[in-house]
Amino acid sequence: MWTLAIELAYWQQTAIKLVVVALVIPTAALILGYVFLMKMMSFMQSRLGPMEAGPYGTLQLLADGVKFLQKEDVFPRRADRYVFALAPVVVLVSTFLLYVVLPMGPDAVVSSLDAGLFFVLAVASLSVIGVLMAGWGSANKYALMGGMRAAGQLIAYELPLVLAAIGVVIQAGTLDLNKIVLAQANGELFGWGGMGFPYILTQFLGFAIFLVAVQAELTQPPFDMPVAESEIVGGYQVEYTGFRFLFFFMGEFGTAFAFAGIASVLFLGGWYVPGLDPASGWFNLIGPFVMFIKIMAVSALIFWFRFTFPRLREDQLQKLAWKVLIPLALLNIVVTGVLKVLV
Amino acid sequence: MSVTEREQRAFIAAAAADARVNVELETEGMTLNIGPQHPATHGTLRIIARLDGEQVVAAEPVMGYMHRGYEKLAEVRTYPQVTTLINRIDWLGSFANEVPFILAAEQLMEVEVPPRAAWIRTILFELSRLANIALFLGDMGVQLGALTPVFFAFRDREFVLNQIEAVTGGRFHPNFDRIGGLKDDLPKGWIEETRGVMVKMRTFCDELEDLLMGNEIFEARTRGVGVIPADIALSYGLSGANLRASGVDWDMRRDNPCGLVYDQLDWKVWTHPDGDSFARYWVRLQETREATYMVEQMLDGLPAGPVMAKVPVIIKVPAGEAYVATENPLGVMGYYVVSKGDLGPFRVKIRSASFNNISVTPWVMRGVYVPDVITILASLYFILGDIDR
Amino acid sequence: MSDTDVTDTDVSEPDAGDAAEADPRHIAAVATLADVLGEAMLDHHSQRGELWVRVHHDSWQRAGYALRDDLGCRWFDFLSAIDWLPSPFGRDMDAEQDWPTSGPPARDTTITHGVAGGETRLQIFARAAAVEGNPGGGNLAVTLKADLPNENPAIETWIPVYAGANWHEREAWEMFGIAFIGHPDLRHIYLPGEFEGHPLRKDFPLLARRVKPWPGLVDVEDMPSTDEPRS
Amino acid sequence: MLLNQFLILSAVLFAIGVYGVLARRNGVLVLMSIELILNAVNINLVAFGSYVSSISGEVFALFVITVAAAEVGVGLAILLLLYRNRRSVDLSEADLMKG
Amino acid sequence: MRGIGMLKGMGVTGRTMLRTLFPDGLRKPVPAPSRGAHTVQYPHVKEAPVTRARGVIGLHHDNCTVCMLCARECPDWCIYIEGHKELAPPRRPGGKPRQRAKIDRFDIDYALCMYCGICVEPRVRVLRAPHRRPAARRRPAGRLDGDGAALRDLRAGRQRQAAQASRSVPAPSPPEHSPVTVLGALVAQNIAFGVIAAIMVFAAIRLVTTRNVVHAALFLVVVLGGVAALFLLMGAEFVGITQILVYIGAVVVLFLFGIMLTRTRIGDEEGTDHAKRLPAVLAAALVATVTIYAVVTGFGDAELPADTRTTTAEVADSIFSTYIVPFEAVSVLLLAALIGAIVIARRN
Repeated sequence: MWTLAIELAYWQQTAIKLVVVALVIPTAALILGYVFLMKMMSFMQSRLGPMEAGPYGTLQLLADGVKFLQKEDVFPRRADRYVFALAPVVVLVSTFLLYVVLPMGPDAVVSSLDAGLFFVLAVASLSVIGVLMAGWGSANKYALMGGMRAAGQLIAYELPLVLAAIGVVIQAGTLDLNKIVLAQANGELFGWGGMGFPYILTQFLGFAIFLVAVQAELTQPPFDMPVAESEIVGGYQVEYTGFRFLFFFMGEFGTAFAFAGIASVLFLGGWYVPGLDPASGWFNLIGPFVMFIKIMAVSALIFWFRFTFPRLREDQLQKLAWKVLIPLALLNIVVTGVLKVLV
Repeated sequence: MSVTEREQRAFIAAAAADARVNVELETEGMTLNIGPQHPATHGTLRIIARLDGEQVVAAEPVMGYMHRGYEKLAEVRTYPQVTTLINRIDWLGSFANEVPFILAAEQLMEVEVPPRAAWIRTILFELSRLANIALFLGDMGVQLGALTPVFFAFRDREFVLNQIEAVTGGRFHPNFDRIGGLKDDLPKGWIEETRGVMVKMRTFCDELEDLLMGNEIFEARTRGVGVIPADIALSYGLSGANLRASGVDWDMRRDNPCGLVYDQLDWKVWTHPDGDSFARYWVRLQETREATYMVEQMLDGLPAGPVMAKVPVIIKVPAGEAYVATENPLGVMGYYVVSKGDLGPFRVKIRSASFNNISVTPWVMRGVYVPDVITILASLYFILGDIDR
Repeated sequence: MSDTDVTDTDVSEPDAGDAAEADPRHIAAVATLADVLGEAMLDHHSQRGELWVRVHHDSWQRAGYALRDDLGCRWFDFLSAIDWLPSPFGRDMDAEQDWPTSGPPARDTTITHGVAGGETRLQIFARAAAVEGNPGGGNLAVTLKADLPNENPAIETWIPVYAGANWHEREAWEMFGIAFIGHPDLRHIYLPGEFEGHPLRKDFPLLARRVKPWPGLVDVEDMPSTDEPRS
Repeated sequence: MLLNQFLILSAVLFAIGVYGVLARRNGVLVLMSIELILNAVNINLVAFGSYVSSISGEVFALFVITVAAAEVGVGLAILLLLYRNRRSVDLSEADLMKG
Repeated sequence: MRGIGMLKGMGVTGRTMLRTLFPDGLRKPVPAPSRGAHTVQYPHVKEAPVTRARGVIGLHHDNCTVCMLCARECPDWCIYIEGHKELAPPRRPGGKPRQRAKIDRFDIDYALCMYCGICVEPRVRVLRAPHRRPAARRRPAGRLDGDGAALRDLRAGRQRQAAQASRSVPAPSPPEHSPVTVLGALVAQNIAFGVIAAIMVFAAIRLVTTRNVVHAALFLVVVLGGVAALFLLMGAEFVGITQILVYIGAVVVLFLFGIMLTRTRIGDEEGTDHAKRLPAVLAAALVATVTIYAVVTGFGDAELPADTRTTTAEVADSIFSTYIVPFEAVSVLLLAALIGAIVIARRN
């Protein structure tokens, strides 16, 4: 593997990687927001979507971002100032931490933790704290209900998320995301290894449960009770204005991008593309583009659900999680375990 | 699967008892204000719901935010001026508001309307039904969280509104009906255009049937939610699709067609035994399709002739009382016109459909969950102008 | 009423009520109401497929039960009231400019009643219909009327008869000042809490027309001297 | 890194936890202080585990975490029951058993 | 939950997207969304109003004879007319000069006007005109101004989107607890330990002194986060991540639920501390000094080995080999706690 011309000290590498990640997340949120929330949704509703800002409305989200920034930062009078102010930061922290282990290439990862996947699932549960803080801090009945609903939902859907991912871990034998990608690159299905072996072929049930659980973690329809516009008018985000609401917006789309990334790493073979030797350094360059295409594919599916389905009720949502998703995920683990041992 | 009335009563009683007595997690009630300014209320209706956790113990609507006092205003205006007033009651299907009032005045004056005027009136009546119910079909989706159906509804409703505007000059407030006939005749080429629009409306109904009706989530959210048995619906005076969804086979257009030409068409009255939110949506969807077939039949059989009867220029309606009600898109709307023989009516009692349709909500919302409050409100389909007059 | 034949002396028929046209169902309905209510049924009138029956205000609830159970009119349509006093303000279509010298024209204040007569100024009327049975055959609908005493208009509530009457009675109380005996929570339904006065009564002025002078200004003073055309 | 750094820090946390348990009347706050104590213990476990470079330190830390989670669950259930009967979670009022 | 209905629903949205993107069907897949969509880009493209559209009322000044019919007929009383009478030249030479009414002011209060079109009705009824053939046989002076564009502006719902495109992107805050890998120079570790320890002690003190219960829970989160960071500092990756998942993800949420269900007030709670706190402080101080003295004398300058990184595999192996019995015991304990908590909390 060829090395860079200059030798960077360890902490300089981490600093550069952090800056890259810090820039990638807002742009990822903007791209995702624009392509899907603006354009794909409009085409599905036979309209054009924003066309005024920039060519074909590409700068619309930038304009929104600036609009949010210059908006007044309003605090409800009876709100708990610190809790209200800190809530969006906590949600954003959990989004940023997700990107620490997301591999875009053999070396293009901030720090390839040994228990990478476990770290992702742990950090995903951090946003619950932020949501509860937002719900409680804004001293508003609708926000409190939104916060309680969000907490119940995120906790209930953490389990199917973890169990769905365990199927892949059993098959790959490791928790480190880069090693999972390599396992998918070199593995072969019933002896034929030509096209590499993305785990979606055997783990399709796991992939389905993972997508449903991601839909719930992102509080998107059909699971958007916490921010149900027609019932509790925006849920825990109801009192937020200005850049704090921008944090929530960026948090939501940043997490969507991250979860789509993790889904493509676990099930679609990550940055690997058949026809190239997985160990070659070239993947550091083309890896991000491959990952971007796969992420866009998975996000298209996520947002397609979002624009088509109505909303479930909380008790139906909990029933779906505990009575349908978790048993299915356990069944998937058992089958994968048995097949792993036999084959 | 049809929910028998006894089962439903047991469900409501159990849910209500459960909400009132059971203190599973001791959280004393919270009064939630589904306020006058809320996306789920078509306008300014406020629901004060006493909650126990997520369950509603008691819900009580508060109205009057949009009360314009039409009955008092009507007493100081002449008959043509009252028509401009009353087509703002149900502003979605506004031609349908004018018709019963004009029919009542014509009944008092014993004026015979030329057949072509009666046919055009019925065509425009059904077109305003299409415009009104199409919005409901989309709006029910958005109340339950689906974003796309409402855009389909607005997109296809635009064609119907263009047709109404081509004839009457106004998309929302046509003001086209006169005592003794209509203001004007149909423009040239309008009939062919309307046939095309009817085909578009039918594809809209099919699309919504696939998008919402078949959807398991939609069924899970609406089946068995807000069940109104037939006798409760009758005693509260529900009308229109809400009544037919509870299994009562009654339609003013078929049972007493006063001035319109429904008896010369062949069409079917749709009913559904369950009486829950799903049934109400289903009945309205079938009625929209039925309306497109009726309009096509009427376009075929439109007689020639004048559109205005011989009516004196200064209209003084002879003294007397008349009550005429027609099957408006929202339900039965009727005008009880008392006249003492001068230029304006002496007293007009406006019987609006949504006022009765909403009076059943305190009964039906005991013990339901908060999201179901929104589903029930959306399925009862009211317009605020209709409630507050 | 001892004898069974029905006295249909519509004494206060304003126009020539053609009794012959009354369809058989109305006659049957009036007959059943007569023997249930006896002399409480004061007057009835049938015209163009509509049946009006005026009952004494004491037996208003009894008439309601009869309507629902004996005649099968289980669908409650509406309940409201009429104030028969002609409006002391006329119809506000003429402004002060129209009568600069003579002052407002004299308004007649004699109370005349509509169909099926009436004695007092306030009259309550409700309508119910039998909707089940013969689809397509037109259904029986009866409008019950009752006169309310002039001093304190009060009448029994119809809530046990038709649950839907609750809101209609609240509206009638608010708009006409009719007290409903036995109504659980008589409070304002449309008007703000502290509103006094009953708007739909004829003697309640319509402020919109009082505040704004009528725009139809008519140029009434006579011509300037007619010697030469103004330049 | 000195082993003592971790031990002193956990001692300080332990002391703060003890103060919390003794000085607080609100049940939820007492439970939180107990959590503080358990975490101080955890730091010690892992510190000694890595000092003698054996894995048992971490394993025991895991067991302590699970026990603590179970303890909070039951503790909060009891507090809820207390709240339902007494309308407050003030532990000093729950002195029915005091002689 | 059979999925067929949902797939059909996705089919509908998918088809609409394709029909908007490729209006000429998939055989000629040239993307032309502006033609496929049903919407019109309002400010640039304006739809022509219908011939009969009732627009803004206009007046033919010379035809008006100030007969006031339209003012009287208007339901909203929004037409204001003032006129005066004057003499006009006689029609026939030598005839008597005729009286003509001239209009001075014709205003419509567009706040009230609802474009009902009654004032331009061909058969305007004259309210009080003496009963001769009304002069209104001719179309009245005010004719319907067909200029729909003004109308279209008034009634157009689509407001222009003001778009100021400027490129300032908010500077995101770098992650707080980015795990520092253990191998770095020892100096970095000590700095990290110092910072984390200070934050944790401050948070712990605030936890036990604050009167706002929710703040206490959030300080607990900070402490737990610090402990997780320390675990990562010491290389115990798996335990650190478990700490985040179990403690911060679940236990603190349980606390917040507990706080909310016991109806604590938004601001400060009164009566969270005992009146006399001195003995508690003394006890805590005593415990602290005793342990610190024992630790300092016991492990004067014991050094932690440089690379103490343990992998998940090692932890897993030891759990399922040497510590299998406590593992099973803990799982049984968890089950008991689960059922116990539900039985206690659920009343009936």
